[in-house]
Amino acid sequence: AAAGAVGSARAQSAGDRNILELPEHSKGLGQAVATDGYGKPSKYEANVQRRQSPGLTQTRQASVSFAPLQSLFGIVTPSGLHFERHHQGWWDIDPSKHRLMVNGLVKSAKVFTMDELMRLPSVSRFHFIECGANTGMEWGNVAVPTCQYTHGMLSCSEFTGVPLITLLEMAGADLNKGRFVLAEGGDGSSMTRTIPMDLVRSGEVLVAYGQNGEMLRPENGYPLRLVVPGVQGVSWIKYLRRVEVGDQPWGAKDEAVHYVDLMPDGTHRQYTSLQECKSVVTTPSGGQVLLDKGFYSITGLAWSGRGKVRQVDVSVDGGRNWRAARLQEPVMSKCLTRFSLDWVWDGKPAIIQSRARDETGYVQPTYRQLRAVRGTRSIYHNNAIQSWLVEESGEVKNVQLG
Amino acid sequence: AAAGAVGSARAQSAGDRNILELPEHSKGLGQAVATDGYGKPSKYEANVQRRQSPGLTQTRQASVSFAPLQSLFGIVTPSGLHFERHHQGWWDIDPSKHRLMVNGLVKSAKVFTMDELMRLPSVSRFHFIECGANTGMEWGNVAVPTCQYTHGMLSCSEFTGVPLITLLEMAGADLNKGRFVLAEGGDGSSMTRTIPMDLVRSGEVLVAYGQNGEMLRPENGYPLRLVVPGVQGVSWIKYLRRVEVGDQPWGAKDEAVHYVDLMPDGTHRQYTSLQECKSVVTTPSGGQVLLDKGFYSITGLAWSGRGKVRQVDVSVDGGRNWRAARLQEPVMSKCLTRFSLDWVWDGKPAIIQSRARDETGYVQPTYRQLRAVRGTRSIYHNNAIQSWLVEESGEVKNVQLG
Amino acid sequence: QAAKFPGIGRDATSAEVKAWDIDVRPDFHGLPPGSGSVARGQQVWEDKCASCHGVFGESNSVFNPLVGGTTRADIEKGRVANLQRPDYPGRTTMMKLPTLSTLWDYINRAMPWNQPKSLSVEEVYAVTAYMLNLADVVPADFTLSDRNIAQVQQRLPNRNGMSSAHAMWPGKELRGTVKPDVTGSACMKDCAVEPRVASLLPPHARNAHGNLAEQNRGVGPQRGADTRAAGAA
Amino acid sequence: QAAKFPGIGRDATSAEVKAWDIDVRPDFHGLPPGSGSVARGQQVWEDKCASCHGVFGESNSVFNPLVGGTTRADIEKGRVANLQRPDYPGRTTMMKLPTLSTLWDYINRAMPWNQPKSLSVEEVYAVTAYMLNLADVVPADFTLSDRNIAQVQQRLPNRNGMSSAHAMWPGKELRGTVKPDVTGSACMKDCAVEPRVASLLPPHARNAHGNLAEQNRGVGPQRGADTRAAGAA
Ligand code: HEC
Ligand code: HEC
Ligand SMILES: [Ca+2]
Ligand SMILES: [Ca+2]
Ligand SMILES: [Ca+2]
Ligand SMILES: [Ca+2]
Ligand SMILES: [Ca+2]
Ligand SMILES: [Ca+2]
Ligand SMILES: [Co+2]
Ligand SMILES: [Co+2]
Repeated sequence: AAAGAVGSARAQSAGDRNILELPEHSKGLGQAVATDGYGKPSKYEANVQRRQSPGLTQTRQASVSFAPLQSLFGIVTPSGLHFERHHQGWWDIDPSKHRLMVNGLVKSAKVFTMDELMRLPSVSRFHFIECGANTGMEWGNVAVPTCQYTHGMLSCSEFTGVPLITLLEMAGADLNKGRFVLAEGGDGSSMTRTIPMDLVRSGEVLVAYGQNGEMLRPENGYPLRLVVPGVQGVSWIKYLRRVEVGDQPWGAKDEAVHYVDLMPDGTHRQYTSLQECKSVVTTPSGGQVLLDKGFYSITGLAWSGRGKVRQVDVSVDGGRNWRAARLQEPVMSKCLTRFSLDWVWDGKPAIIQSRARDETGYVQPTYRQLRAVRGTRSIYHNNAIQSWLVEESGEVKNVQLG
Repeated sequence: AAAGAVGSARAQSAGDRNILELPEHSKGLGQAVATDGYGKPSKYEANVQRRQSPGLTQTRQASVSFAPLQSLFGIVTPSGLHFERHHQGWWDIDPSKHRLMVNGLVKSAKVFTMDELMRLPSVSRFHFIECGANTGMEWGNVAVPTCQYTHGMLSCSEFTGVPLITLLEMAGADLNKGRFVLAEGGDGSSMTRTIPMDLVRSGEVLVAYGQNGEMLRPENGYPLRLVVPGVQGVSWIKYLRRVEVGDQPWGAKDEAVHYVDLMPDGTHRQYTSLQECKSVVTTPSGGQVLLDKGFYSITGLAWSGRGKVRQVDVSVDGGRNWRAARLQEPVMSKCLTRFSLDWVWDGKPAIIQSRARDETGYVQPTYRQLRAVRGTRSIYHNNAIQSWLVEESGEVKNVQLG
Repeated sequence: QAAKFPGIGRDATSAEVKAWDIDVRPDFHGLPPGSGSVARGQQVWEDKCASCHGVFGESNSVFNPLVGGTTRADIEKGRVANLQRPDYPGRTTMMKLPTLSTLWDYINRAMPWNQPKSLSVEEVYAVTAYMLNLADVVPADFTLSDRNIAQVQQRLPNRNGMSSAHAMWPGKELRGTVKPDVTGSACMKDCAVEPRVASLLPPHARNAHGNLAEQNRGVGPQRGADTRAAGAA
Repeated sequence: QAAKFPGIGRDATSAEVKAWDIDVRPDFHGLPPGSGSVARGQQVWEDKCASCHGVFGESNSVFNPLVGGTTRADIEKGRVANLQRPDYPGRTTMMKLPTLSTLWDYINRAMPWNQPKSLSVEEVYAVTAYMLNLADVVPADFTLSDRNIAQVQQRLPNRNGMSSAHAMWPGKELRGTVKPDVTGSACMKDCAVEPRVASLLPPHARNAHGNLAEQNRGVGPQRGADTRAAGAA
C-alpha cells in the first residue's frame, strides 16, 4: 500500500507538480535565527523516537527504552534518542551539589566537586555502549519485530571525561593489591559494579561528564558517569558518586543475580562483562517495506568490545554466500562501525544477514553456533547473526534460521 | 563573587553536607524511561544556548546565531546548538515533496526524490563547517566579548549523504567541459554558489540528509544540504533543490557582492572559498572567570580546510614561548581537532593563545602577519591567532596584541 | 600525585567516607555489625516489602519472584537443580543468589524501591533473615548477625553455582580464559547451511508492538509496515 | 551510469527544468529575453522595494545601502575608487558589483525579500534598470534588455575590481595560486614579540552582549563573568 503511493506525485505529462508549482518555502520568508536557542528535529521526524517494548518490564522506572536504529545514520547516536536503562528511575541532579569520592586501598580518600573534575586533563573518545541484555529476548526464538527492539539497547557517543586512573593516582591507590574497582551511583538504586583494574590502568575507563559535545543527558547519568569501553552498559555507572579500590570483586546484585549468563549445565557465568563482536543490518530491517525492486544500499552497524572491527560480510541468501561490505572510516576501537553493501533487489524473497569479525580474529557466530555452546537461556550476551527475511511484497520480517 | 561561593558547601568539621545528608535522589524513585521519546538536556544546562550577537544584523531572518563553543566538549557539535546562518529564514520542508534536479552539461537532466537519494550508496564523514565571516567582526579591533561571538559560526558534525559525483555520473555529466557546479537552494533566497569540480570529483562533496545520526535539522537545511568539506558554510547550500554542471563560475550574489575579501588596494578577492588553518582556545576564554589558582587544562579547537591539523602550539605569555598541545585522536581531514595542554595558573596575568598548523605546513598567522597582507577591511576569512587575557581577578578578556 | 594537580580535590573526612561507603563484599568486608531475627523480618517485610513482592516473595506483578524453586538438596550441594531444567518456569532471586552479601547489600542500598536507604541496619538483617527463612535456609527462630552470616553463606542453595572460567572479563584479574567459547565460521562461498526459516512472529503478534508504520521515518528507502489488522481505522 | 542504480532517478521534463533553472551567469547564459525601462523600474521600486531599501536605495535600516559611493570616473575605469579609502563609511552593493548578471539573478530569485520569485521578467529588467540609473550607469530614459545588457555590463563601476589570483579556491579551475598569501611563524621559544594589549572592549561595552554569567555553564573550571553594572539587580 505504502509502496504504491510513492512517486505518483509526478504527473504523466509536463512533470511533477512539486517542481512545476513552486512550493511556499521558495516564495516566502522563513523563520528567524535562534527561534530555538536549543533546536529540535523536524516535525516530519516524529516517528523517530526511543520506545519501550510492550510487556517487557512491569514498571517504567525499572525498564528500558530502545534506540530507533532503523532510522539512524553513521555511528553517532543523537543524545535525545540514546537508549535508556534505569533500575530506579532517572534524575536531573544539580551538578553544583554532586560529589565524587575515591576510597578503599588508597593513601588518602578523596572528594572531588564537578568544578574540580572538569579542570583535570580530559580525553574525548567515541565508544559504543550496549546493554548486556541487548537481543536477550531472542535467545530462544523470534520475539520482537524490528531492529529497534532486537538491537536497540545500543548507542554510540563521543564521551569526554577524565581517565579514572588519574583520580586513582591522585588518591595514591595501591595498584598492586588493588586489582578491582567498585563504581557506585548516587541515585536510588546506587548501582554498583566491579570494574577490572587492567582496563582502568590502560587509561580507557573514563569518569565522563561530556557526551556528543554537551553534558551527559539526565537519562544517561548527568552530571557524571563511568565509561567502560567494550563492557556492557550496566557497568557504565550513572550519577557516579564513588569509586573504591579493592582486592576482590564485589558480587553486586547485577553481578550475582542479574547479568549472569545461565549455561546449559545450570551454572551461571559470573562477571561476563565484555560485549563480543556483533553486527546488525539496519536497512532494510524488520517491520519495513521496500518501496520497489531495484537498487538498495544494505547498511548496518558492527562493533566489538575487544577492539576494532576488521571486516563485515553480508549475505542476501541466508548465509550460503557472503560478500565483504565497505567499512566507513574512521574505524575506532570499541566503537560502532557503519558498513554498507550495494544490492539490487530482484523482487524475490531474500534473507539478509551480516557477520562481523574483529581485530582479534573473532567471527560473529550463527544462532546454531552460539546455542551449541550456550543453550537458549542465557538472557545476556546474545551476539548471534541476525536474519531479515525480505518477502515478495517488500515486507521485511525478523526470522531465525533452523 | 562567583568564585567566593564555590567550595564553601564543605563544612569545616565533619564534612560536606552534600555528602553527609544523602540527597533526595539517593533516597527516592526517579522518572520513567521514555518520559521523553526524544530527550532534552538537563535543566541545569539552560545557559548553553546558541545566541545572536546584538546589533550585528538588522533582521532576524537574514542573520546568524552563534554556537556556544565555550561550553562544548570534544569535536561533535550537538545539533540543537549548531550555529545558524539564514538569508531568508529557515523552513521545515516536507521531505516527501522535496526534489533534487541535476541539469546543465549532462546527457540527461535528472530528478530525484528523497526516497531515491536515500537508497543510493552513502558515506558518513565528520567535518567542520565554518562561516566565511566567522571572526569577521574582529578584523579591525576587539568587538565582542566571548568565543561564542568571536568564533561561534563554527560547528562540526557527522554528515551522511551521497557523494555528488555519483549523481553527476548518473546524469552523464561532461566532467571535462563541466569544470564548475552550481548548487541552488529551494528556500526563498534560493542561495546559489559555484562549487569546484576538483572537489566534487574527489568524492568529498556530499548531498547530505544525515547529521549526527539523525536527519539534518530544519535550521541546517532539512531534508537536503550540500556538504563541501573545507569550504566556507555559505557553499553548503541548504534545502538543496538543484545542481547544474557548467563551464564557467556563476558569480552569484554571495560570490560577487558578499563573501568577497576586500584587500588594501581596493580590489576584492572573488571565489575565496577555502577556510584556512585556524584554532581557538575555548577554555579558558573571554567572559569567563577562573575560580581559583592552580591546575587547569587549557583546551580548544583547531581545524583546516586544506586537510588534517598536524600540530597546535599553546602560549600563555602572549606568544613569546609556545608548547605543543596534545591532539585528541582521531585527527580527521577538514574536521575539528580538540587540543589540550596542562597549565598551572599562578594567579598572575597571562595571555593565552593557540596556533595551529596543518598537514600542508601552513602555520596560523598572528593579527600582525595577517593584516600586513590583507589589511583590516576584508570581513571574511579572519584566521588570526586569538588572544585571551587572564587578569589577576581570574576574569578572562578578549584582547588583541599590538 | 595530587601535587601534579594543585588545587584539585581534597581529602575525604572519615564521616564522609562512612556516609557513602556502604558496600558489602562477598567476604563480608564492609558489613556493619548488627543483627535481626526472622520474626522482626517478617514484620518489616509485611510493612515495607510485601506490597510489591507479595507476602511470600512470590509476586510476579512487580518483578521476578524473589523466593521459590530451591530445595533442601540444593542447600546441601550448593547447586540449584532446577536451573538445569529448561522447562522450569522462571528463576527466582534465591535460585541464583551465590553470595549472601549481595542480598544484604542490595536491600540496604536500594530497597524499598521507592524509599531506598530508609532501612536501619537491624531491619536489613531482619528482612534478609526472613527471606532466608522463606527459602528454608534458616529456621523460623533464627537471628542473622554479622557473626553468623558467614555460616549461613555456607547454606545458600546456589553458592556453588557460579563460574568465572570464561573469556568475557576484560582483564586477567579473575583468571578466566582468553579463548572465546564460541566462534563463527568465516566461510564466504557455498557455505554448508540450509537457510530454512525456523522461527518468526505469529500473525496474531503482528501489531503487538504498535503500528510499525508509525515507527519508521516517512521518507527513505522504505516505509514501516502497516501492522494494524485489516479493516482497522 | 544510471544503469548501475536501477529504479533510482528519472529524466527531468523540459517544463521541470524550465521551472527551476533560473540562474543567470556573468556571460548572461540563462538570461530570459525581455526588457524594462527605468521609469517602469521606478514604479516597481517604489511599490515593492522602497519600503525596505529606501526610495533611493539609501536605506541603512534593513541592510547595506544598495546604491551610492560610485562616480563617473569609476564607470570609466571599472574600479571604484572609494574602495581604496579605509575611511570610507560602508560599501554599497553597487560599489562592489562586478557582474550585472549577479544583480539581475539575485533580484529575480530572492526579492522582494518576503515575496521572492513574485516579479515578472519585465519587472526584474525594469527594477535593475532603475538601480543602474540611480547609480548613473544608465540614463533616465534607458530600457534595459537582454540585447543591450552586455554593453551596460561594460559600464559597471567595479567591473574590473575583482581578482581570483589567490590560494583560496580549492581546485585548479580558476588558475589562482597554490601558495598561501599569509603564513605564521613556527617560532617556539623567546619569539620576537612584544605582548602588549592593543585592543580590548571599552568598559561601557561590558554588558553589551548581555550578562555573560548567564552565557556560561554554572559548573566547570570557571563561571561566566557577571557583567551587569555594579548595583544592577
Ligand atoms: C514499591 C515497590 C517495591 C517495594 C516496596 C519493595 N521492592 Fe524490592 N523490588 C522492586 C522492584 C521494581 C525491583 C527490581 C529493581 C530492578 O530492576 O533493579 C525490586 C527488587 C528487589 C530485590 C532484587 C531482586 C532481584 O532478583 O534482582 C530484592 C532482594 C528486593 N527487591 C527486596 C525487597 C525488600 C526486602 C523490600 C522491603 C524492605 C522491598 N524489596 C520493597 C519493588 C519494590
Ligand atoms: C521586506 C523587506 C525587503 C523588500 C520589500 C525588498 N528587499 Fe531587497 N533585501 C532585503 C534584505 C533583508 C536583504 C538582505 C538579504 C541577505 O542578507 O541575504 C535584501 C537584499 C537585497 C539586495 C542585495 C544587496 C546586497 O548587497 O546583498 C538587492 C539587490 C535587493 N535587496 C533588491 C531589492 C529589490 C529590487 C526589491 C524589490 C523588487 C527588494 N529588494 C525588496 C529586504 C527587502
Ligand atoms: Ca545495561
Ligand atoms: Ca555561512
Ligand atoms: Ca580548589
Ligand atoms: Ca567499601
Ligand atoms: Ca523508482
Ligand atoms: Ca542554468
Ligand atoms: Co539490571
Ligand atoms: Co551572505
